[in-house]
Amino acid sequence: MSEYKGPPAADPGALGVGTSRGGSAMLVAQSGLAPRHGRAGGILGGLGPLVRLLQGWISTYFSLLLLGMMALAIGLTGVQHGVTLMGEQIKNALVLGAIYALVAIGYTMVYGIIELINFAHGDVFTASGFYAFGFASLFHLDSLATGSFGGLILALVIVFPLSMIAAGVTGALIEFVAYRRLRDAPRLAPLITAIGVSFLIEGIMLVVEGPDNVTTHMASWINGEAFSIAGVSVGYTDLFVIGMALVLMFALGAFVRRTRLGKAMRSTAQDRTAALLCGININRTISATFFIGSALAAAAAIIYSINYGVLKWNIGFHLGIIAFTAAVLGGIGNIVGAGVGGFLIGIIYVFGGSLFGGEWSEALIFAVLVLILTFRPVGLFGVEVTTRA
Amino acid sequence: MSENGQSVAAPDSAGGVDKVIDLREIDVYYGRVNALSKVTLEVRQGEIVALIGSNGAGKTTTLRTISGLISPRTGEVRLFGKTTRGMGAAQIARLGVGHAPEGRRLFPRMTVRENLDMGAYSRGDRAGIRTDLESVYTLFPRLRERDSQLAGSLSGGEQQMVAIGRALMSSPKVLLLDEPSLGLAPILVDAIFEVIREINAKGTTILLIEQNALLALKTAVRGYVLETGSVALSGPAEELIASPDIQRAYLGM
Amino acid sequence: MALLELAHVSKRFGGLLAVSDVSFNLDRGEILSMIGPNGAGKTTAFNCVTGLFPITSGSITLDGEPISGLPPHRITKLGIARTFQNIRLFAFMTAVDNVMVGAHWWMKERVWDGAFRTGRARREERSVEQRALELLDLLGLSRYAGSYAREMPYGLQRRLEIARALATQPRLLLLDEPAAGLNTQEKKELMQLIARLRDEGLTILLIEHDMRLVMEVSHRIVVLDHGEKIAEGSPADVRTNPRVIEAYLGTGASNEMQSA
Amino acid sequence: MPDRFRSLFRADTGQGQRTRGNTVFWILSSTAAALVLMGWLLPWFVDAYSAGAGFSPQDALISPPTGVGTILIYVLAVTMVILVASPLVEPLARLRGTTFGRRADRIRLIAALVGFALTVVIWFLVSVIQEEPLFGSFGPGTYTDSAVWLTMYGYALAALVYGARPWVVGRQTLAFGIAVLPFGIFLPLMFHQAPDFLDWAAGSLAIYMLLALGLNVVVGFAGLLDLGYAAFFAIGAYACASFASPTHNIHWPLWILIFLGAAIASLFGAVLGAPTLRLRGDYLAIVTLGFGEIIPDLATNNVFNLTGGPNGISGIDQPKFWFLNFSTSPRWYYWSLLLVSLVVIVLLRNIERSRVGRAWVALREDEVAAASTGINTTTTKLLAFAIGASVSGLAGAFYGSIVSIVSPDDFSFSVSIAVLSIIVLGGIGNIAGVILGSFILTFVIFWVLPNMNEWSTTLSQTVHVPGLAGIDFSSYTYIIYGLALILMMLLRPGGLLPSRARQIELESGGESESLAAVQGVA
Repeated sequence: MSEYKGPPAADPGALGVGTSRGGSAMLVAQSGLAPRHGRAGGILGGLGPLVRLLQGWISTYFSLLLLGMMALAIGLTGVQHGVTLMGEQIKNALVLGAIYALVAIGYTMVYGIIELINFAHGDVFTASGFYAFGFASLFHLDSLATGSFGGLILALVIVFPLSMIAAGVTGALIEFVAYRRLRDAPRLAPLITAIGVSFLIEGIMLVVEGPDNVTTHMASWINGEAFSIAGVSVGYTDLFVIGMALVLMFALGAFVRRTRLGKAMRSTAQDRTAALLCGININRTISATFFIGSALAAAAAIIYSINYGVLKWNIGFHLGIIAFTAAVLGGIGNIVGAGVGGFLIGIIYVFGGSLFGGEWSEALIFAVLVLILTFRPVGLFGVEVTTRA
Repeated sequence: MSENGQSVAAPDSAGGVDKVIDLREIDVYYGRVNALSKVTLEVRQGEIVALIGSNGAGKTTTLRTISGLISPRTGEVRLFGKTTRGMGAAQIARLGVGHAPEGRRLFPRMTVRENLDMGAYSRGDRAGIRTDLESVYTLFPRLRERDSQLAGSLSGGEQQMVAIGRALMSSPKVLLLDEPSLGLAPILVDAIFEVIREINAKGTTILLIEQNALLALKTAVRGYVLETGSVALSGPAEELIASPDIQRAYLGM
Repeated sequence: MALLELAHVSKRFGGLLAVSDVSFNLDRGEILSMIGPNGAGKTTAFNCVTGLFPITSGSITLDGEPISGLPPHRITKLGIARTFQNIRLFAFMTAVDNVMVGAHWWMKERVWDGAFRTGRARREERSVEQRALELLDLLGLSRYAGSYAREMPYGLQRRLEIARALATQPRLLLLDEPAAGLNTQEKKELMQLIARLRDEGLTILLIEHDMRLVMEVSHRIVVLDHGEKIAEGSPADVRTNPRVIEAYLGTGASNEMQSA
Repeated sequence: MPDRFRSLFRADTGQGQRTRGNTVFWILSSTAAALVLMGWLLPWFVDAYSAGAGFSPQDALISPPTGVGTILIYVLAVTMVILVASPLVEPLARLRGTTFGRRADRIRLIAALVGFALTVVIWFLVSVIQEEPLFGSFGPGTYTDSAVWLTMYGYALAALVYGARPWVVGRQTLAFGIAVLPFGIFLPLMFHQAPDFLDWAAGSLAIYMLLALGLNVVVGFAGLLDLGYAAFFAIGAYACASFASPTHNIHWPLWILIFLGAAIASLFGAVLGAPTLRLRGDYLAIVTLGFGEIIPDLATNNVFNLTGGPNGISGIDQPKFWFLNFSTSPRWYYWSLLLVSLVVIVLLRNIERSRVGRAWVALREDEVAAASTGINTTTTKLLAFAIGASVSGLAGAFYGSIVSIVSPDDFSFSVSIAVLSIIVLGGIGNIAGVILGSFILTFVIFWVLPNMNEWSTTLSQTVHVPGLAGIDFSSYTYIIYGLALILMMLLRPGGLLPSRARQIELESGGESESLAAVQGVA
């Protein structure tokens, strides 16, 4: 904190104060005109270029470093615990990653379009899990799904669209009530509101569903082993989970690239004024973004229920933060990037856990988040697009 | 909040339908700062009208008010004989107002082609869009070459072409151009103004903001001079060019 | 030796070369103006000098010391102050506080001085406030000393920004379109102010569109176009330079210029 | 009509002296009414705690004993009605478009003074002179003295507010301070018959007020959203726990530990801040949130065997100096916390008005301009972070000592949000607002909600509605935080007591980009 100690005569007395009545007051502080020697920096001044060089180097090769570390972690696990466990963990990582991927897409879409970290998104995930559970018990889908393959398909066909629509409406409603009026407010305001919405939803779920785990029964919907490689048993559930995530992810990517609404979303994200001038109804576009993002969260929640079979009022919060990390990792605003980020974070979470102990997984994720934001805020696949300020 | 008491609800017949843009005593505020006061301005069918004035005089604000990005606190904006009160910018754009805004404001991470397509966002006629795209490419052959390049990576002049092209893609009845020559090389400036005349010759009405007052007035039929938020002078372009005040203030020194 | 020296400075934004290989010197006590069409890279050059943008290549030195790569506040400490094209005051601080922020870096008051209101802190606060009031007074702003910057008339906001810059005790003042939006009378006062600052020993780098002001106050003029320096010289040289006329003053404007 | 509604909730309606800046006036006026009301109703509630308190003013009204005292009680009742009704009547009158003149203030002032005098007289008669015939048949001590304290304070506050209305409106902060400080000092006396209220005042109100004051430096002064604030609280608490418990066999006195806690927490604040403060505001929020999650995680995982794992550290010392035995009554904690809070408030207020405070505002308003004016953005932000963290660490040390057992669960994300809700509710950037906010929110969350369980169970037995029994009202905590944050941001972004500049700033919108964004760093 050593600072340049001011110009030689920065003493208050020498400022010409008090002489102003005499008419000789100066606009320019004469003491300031004297030459100022020495680099104005402190001890760290000399290190500046080195630090910048290092930082630049890490930023450039960040992706490689991260992927290298992950490969190392996977390899180490294999060496330490054997190939079977490694394979098992890879499977777990992909399943978990699939869920993160779907949730991350919601974050990335919303952040991309209105630059808001939608803290409530993780809770929309939980809420839509409960929606799905509600629909399943309302239509007695459990017996249907476990009865026969046709029944399973029917159950999925009913429960997926219904929950996704319900979640989508929830998301769009949140935007309409809580965020729309604050769109031009300083950034702190919608951020605080988002936290508020998150807490409100969690609070409602806590009151309605109680503080304990809720069994959703969906874990029994899809059973059986599909195949096994090297002693790793891969169940149909695993295939379903990963497949579903990939399909939704790429379908959405194509949707945003090709359709009219998708283009409206992208243009609104890039320049809201210009989008308006092109005749795009940005309110509707933003609502649609929230709808789609939340619907995907619902898909993730169903997948989660099928895979783990339980829900709890506050699971969405942590899962949400991890998914947000995935979105940042993939480059915020980039849908496919968020998907890939989700899978990567899944790997980091699982293998970090198996190397350092499960209790450290979360801390590790946050460490990764800090590293990305410090060294590569545009994400792994982002390209620096600086515009003139 | 209602200013209906002093409304200027003149019947449409008074101005005639050929008034494409009709601003009646508009007052615009940014917060507490008065950006425009009692600006009255009209643009008739088929005209090129230039809006000149120094930086900060309110030229851009005027255009933004016309296209609905800002709403006036008092006064009325009438487009094609209808009031735009209560309309959003998107609706106004669909009325047939093309606006190439200040600073171009392209979608930097979309290709040139996609940017142009966005201009035609609210149109349904595929055939019309295709012809318009063709004519934009004819106006700016350079854009055809850069078709699939990201707009953010273009040079300034090319970006300006995309901005004008995008505004044209909505097949507007009136085109608002905010400093089309900004940051362009002299040759390009001449070329752009040539294009502007060409567009006008095809029947599009144009309202133009330009730093280079002389060039603007030479292109335009009429001109308005804004000074600190209000209209200081207006009249036929030749008269303005000849006016000694204008010459001193805007045409040199 | 020159006070400020730009040598082959370039700044690239993505695909756009906003400043390209620009070199010029600024001597002590000189008023140098940068002119050129909007978007020619003048403000970008300013931002490079004040450390807001890292430069892509080249070097900027103040008094022989390289300052490129230093953060903005360090550059201010070395003696460069600036104003902004689109006024950037602290809108919800009073005029006096705005100016006092300018004194921030050279005040000796530390956190604990402030927290415990030590005698030293109070004395310094008082004298800095005095100086701020004096600056406001000299610039004709004393009537607004206690009002929020945002509530002041536009022209006075420009002056307040200059007051804030002066409070940093600069050796070099960068003015970015100080006359924009001013009326004729205010422009005249601005011209006097610039002249006075020069007389008091300040070196000034000026971006301005108002040719009359530029021609009257500048010792030398640098003309930028498309990020490149296309001319440099005395006002008389520049106004007759055909490239400048073509690029900036407008092809048809040469007649009026010669008559002016 | 909507406009008229709005004028009720806005501090600044711009309609001249009479309606300007009335927020503090309304708050104090309704507080006075609430206190008087509480003083009258307290005997009913206190009944449960102190057996034998058989008489209250209401009884005198309902079944009047014989004597002059009854007349005094009737007069007292009239003054009470006037004071309780006035905060309701005046806004209603304003809704209908009529305003009250000075005369209304004068009537209320007289009522307040009469009420004050009568309360003193009755108390004197009952407890000192014991003139029983005056009042019929009741003895000393039955007129519960908590009630006397509350009633007197309520009348005194009302007298101040109505008698000096223009002054209260004109110098809001000072008036607020003068009104609140005696309440703070006398609180343990006023509520001495309700020991759990005192527990609340020391363990919740005072602690959260300190936390909120600290977070206000970060969020309010410097404009940085810190969502992991509970982490610094945890650090302070664990520091205290480690150095004053049998766990590591170290027993340092609390007076050292609060400074130690503050120092360690501010160190952590600086360490966390250094790499992250260059980030944009919203990224900073999520990184701090992550930090806030990691610290309890570390504690749960028993890092270096320091933290005792999920069970935490128990048996933390409670200080004892000659007659000051902190373990016997929370009032000593309360008073020492009050003293510490006052010191913190004064120091923070000084800093706010000093060189650094100005720099914070400048940074908040326009980071680019601030940097170009010679402010080192990183160190200035870091300073806010460190100062905020140190106050939190201090609060943490006290907390550890009060509850005598700390565990990771005490420092979850909801603590950070509780503190954030307090400042958002009270007024971002305004110390008086923060104090008010901490009072309201902790009262609702840590006093009303836990008691509601009991009340509703009792109610269910009385009215025979079994559904009311066993509702866990504390699970509504999250909903209350959520609603507080959303509603304040949407309806009154400056908070209940807005700092003037901050309010316009939050309402007017328009924000300049951060330095990092301009430089293309983030």
